[in-house]
Amino acid sequence: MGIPVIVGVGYTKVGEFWYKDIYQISYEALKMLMNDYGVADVDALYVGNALSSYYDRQLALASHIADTMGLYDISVSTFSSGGASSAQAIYNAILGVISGQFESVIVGGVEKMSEELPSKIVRGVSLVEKSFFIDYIGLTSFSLHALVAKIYMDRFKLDREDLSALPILEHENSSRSKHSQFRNKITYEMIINAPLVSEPLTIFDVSAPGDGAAFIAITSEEYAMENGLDYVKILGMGSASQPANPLERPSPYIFEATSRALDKALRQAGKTIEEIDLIEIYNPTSISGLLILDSLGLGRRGESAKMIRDGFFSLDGRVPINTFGGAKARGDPKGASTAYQFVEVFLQHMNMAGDNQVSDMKYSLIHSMVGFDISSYIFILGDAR
Amino acid sequence: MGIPVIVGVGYTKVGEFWYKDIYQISYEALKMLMNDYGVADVDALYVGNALSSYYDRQLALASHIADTMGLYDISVSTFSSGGASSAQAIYNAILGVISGQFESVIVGGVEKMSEELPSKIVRGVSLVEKSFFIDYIGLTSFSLHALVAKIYMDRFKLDREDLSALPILEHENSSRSKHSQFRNKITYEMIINAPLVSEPLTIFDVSAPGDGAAFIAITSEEYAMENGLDYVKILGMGSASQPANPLERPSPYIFEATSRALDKALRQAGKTIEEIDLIEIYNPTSISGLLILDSLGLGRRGESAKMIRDGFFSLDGRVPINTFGGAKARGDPKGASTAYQFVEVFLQHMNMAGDNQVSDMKYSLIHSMVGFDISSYIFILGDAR
Amino acid sequence: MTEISDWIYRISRYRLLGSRCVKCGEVTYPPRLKCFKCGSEMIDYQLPRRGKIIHYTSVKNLPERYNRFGAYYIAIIELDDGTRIFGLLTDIEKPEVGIRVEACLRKLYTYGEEGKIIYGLKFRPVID
Amino acid sequence: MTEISDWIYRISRYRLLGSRCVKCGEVTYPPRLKCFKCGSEMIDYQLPRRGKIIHYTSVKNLPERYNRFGAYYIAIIELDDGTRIFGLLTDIEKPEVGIRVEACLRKLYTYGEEGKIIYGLKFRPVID
Ligand SMILES: [Zn+2]
Ligand SMILES: [Zn+2]
Repeated sequence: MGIPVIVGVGYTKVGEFWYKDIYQISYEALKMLMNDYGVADVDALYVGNALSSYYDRQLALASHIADTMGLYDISVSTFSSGGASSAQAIYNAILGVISGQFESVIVGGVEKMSEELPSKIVRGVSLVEKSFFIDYIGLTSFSLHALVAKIYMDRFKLDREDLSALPILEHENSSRSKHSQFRNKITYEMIINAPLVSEPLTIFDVSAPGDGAAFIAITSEEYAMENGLDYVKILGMGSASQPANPLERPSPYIFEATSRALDKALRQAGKTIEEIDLIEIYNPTSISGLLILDSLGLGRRGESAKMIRDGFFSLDGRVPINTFGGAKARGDPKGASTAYQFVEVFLQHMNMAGDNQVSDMKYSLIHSMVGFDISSYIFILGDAR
Repeated sequence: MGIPVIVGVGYTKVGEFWYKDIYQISYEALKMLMNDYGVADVDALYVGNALSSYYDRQLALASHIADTMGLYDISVSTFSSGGASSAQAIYNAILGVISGQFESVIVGGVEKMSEELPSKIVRGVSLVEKSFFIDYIGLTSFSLHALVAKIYMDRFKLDREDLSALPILEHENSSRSKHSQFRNKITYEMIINAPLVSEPLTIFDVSAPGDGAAFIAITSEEYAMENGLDYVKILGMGSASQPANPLERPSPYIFEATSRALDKALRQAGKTIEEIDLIEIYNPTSISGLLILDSLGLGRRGESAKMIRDGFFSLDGRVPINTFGGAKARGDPKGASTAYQFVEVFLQHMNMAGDNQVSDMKYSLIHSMVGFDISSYIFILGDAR
Repeated sequence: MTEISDWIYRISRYRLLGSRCVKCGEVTYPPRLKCFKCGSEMIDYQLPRRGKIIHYTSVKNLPERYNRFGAYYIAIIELDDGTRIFGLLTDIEKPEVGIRVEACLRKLYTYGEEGKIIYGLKFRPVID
Repeated sequence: MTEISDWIYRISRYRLLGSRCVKCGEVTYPPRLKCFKCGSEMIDYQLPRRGKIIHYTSVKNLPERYNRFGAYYIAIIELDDGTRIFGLLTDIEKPEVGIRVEACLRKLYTYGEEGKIIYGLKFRPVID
């Protein structure tokens, strides 16, 4: 049993791939991972995917991706939980390596969201929320976020400009990234003049459906050293849940699952939040980004927007976030989203982040969540070599 | 890091529960598990489910079941891979306990299949097979099994009576079981006079859609001893895959994934197949049951039907199989099916199997698979105390 | 959601029937099988059918089943006993925070082209 | 399957275009991106459109999309180059093992009531 480490990554651009099926996208990412990083021996494949079943397309996706790659002498598992599908896959892959049962595993996710009509996509994305009262009354994920945005903005006296700070930062970061879906910079004027999704949110406040696949290879540190592979350590992780109904929580804008997952992960890593140099959060909307940042405790609740505007979270700031644009600008292929976050953090630790490179980083944090912080996952990475 | 052990089970009858939703069924099983076995501290919840996303009902099911139970301070994962959904959940839960990261986990599955129209169910069950050539041309899982049945029966000169041996045995076993869906004994005449599903298979050769939930609690042996809990050890497990297309395999009736998973599991457990006293296989059809038994290597290929008729696999035979009726007669709530197999083996080891009790058993084997042996999972249990 | 699930939930939904913890008094809608706060048993609890709008928003990216007509409004409604729920607004030109609304039974959606019609509560302004 | 996936696969399906390993010669249908036997690259491979029935069965529990008409037959067909594939039979009263069949383009199913029509190959008896 050793420390789990990430030794390689493979990924596609995020976009709309009309001519490629889900296997071809997966194949491209996995080929990059296996060729570039020389990952040959694999004991297990973990695949996250949110919508393939809902699209009536394919169940048991991990088995079919293993078949595509000719990987048969392995254990396969398919995970499905919206934007955290690959977070769950990675969480379990790490346990598999820690258990000593697997020396080398491949884990990630794939999503081909653009294959369906917009109304089908909107509904599918919203079905991670409890369907009894969300899907049933025609409430969508984005509109749920919008309602909580109103509560939050009222409570902390924030205006539309505060809400815009995060998408502007994310598009700034994605504008230099090669694999991101949206590479245009945006301004406050563009945001407020854009079509409304659900007031106060416009299309620039919400992630768009994206296609993509991202996988990482995790081994024990011992295995990586024996094979002469560079790596980033996984130092800690934690997970927690809270009531699915935001109106049952003490406050709908407090992301309790995130903050409890954070406590566990930091404790396991033996770190404090002040030691973290870079953060990738999973925020399908601008508002959820603010709530996540609030719950990470880097500032006081309600001040995340101000901290963004003050440059605290910029690429050259104290703690850069979503350095390739996050779900909003890098794109949000649901079942692959957390895997992309891992890819991006790996590139940063390895000084392979190109124009988006953050300097002098030692420890990083990855956040992912199911729905509106129903279940959250935090990972602490660092000590790259 | 200790040996993983099963300390308790909770389950519902298998049937058609028109008045209960998926949460109520889960609740009943989990309440039984937590109350009867005093499982209070839980570190993680692993849930297998095959069809909830496909039914447009609920994504991220594990989070919502955790919410139903008020379990928030835990890690949750949702697995989806047809009839092996809970096999994958249990495989990963075991790794979680072996890793030492979790002391006590709850893992199982739930399925409410009867909520949809028959044609939607048939299609959903078939979507675990590669949709490019199965779903696309209107081939169903059962018809795929039927085609291979014809090849197999030709090759080994078997007749309709040979094919009937397994369902007759399974209904014999289920006739004494309290939680099984079909408790009627059946005869050869009933089978051949029943409506055809896909020649040579009649409705008595195939599992029917069932509703149900089954969960087990897994802890380290150390934890179980400290808390004075009786337990069954998980001694080994293995998993393997093969090409999804049976026509690409050396022979469509050789279940290579099953036999390779078996080798790994036996090796890990340090056992031989001859030491196994009881076997629960996952066979959605009579023919797949014969192919699985063939691949377990207890007899020569093609002789499993004869061995069944000779009583080798009967409750009072050398190695009883599917002691509560298996998928055919106990019922087949896809995402929960493997969890039911674990429940049943646990009851046997604990001498709690009532009229179905097998005597003098020390080691047992559980088999599960995705689709037509695309990916298979074998677990070896034993040394109950 | 499936037709059967919709049917199972119909009474709770038509009557606005929630649940209340026998021990700590927590009220939930939708009803729960077990109190999420203290773990105790829940009993049926009749929610009041009137309340006021706390916040509202418009749904413009329409989800499947709700995409036959144009955009609509959804609100967080504080019922007269203080319970907060999500509600689909109807018979309202332009919602405002603070206005009083009441539950009314309406058609929500159908399954398929000729499928079963699903009814449920929407909230309309109270006309005094 | 989604409409887009069906569209992506259309050429391979209409033309019965499989793949062949550049190294070991393994032929697969559907086409593969990588040889499942030796891991090498695959190139397009045109399968013959004629073959014979090895085994057949009837599908009587009809799956969604194929449930508008009655039961139908599906066969394992050995094409003239020896490749075996699954095929939906058409224009045939009662199939028999050994009879020769050929691929023909037919309508398979539609998406929704008024959705796109999906075509594909079925196999009919060869009339010599
Ligand atoms: Zn209570
Ligand atoms: Zn080859």
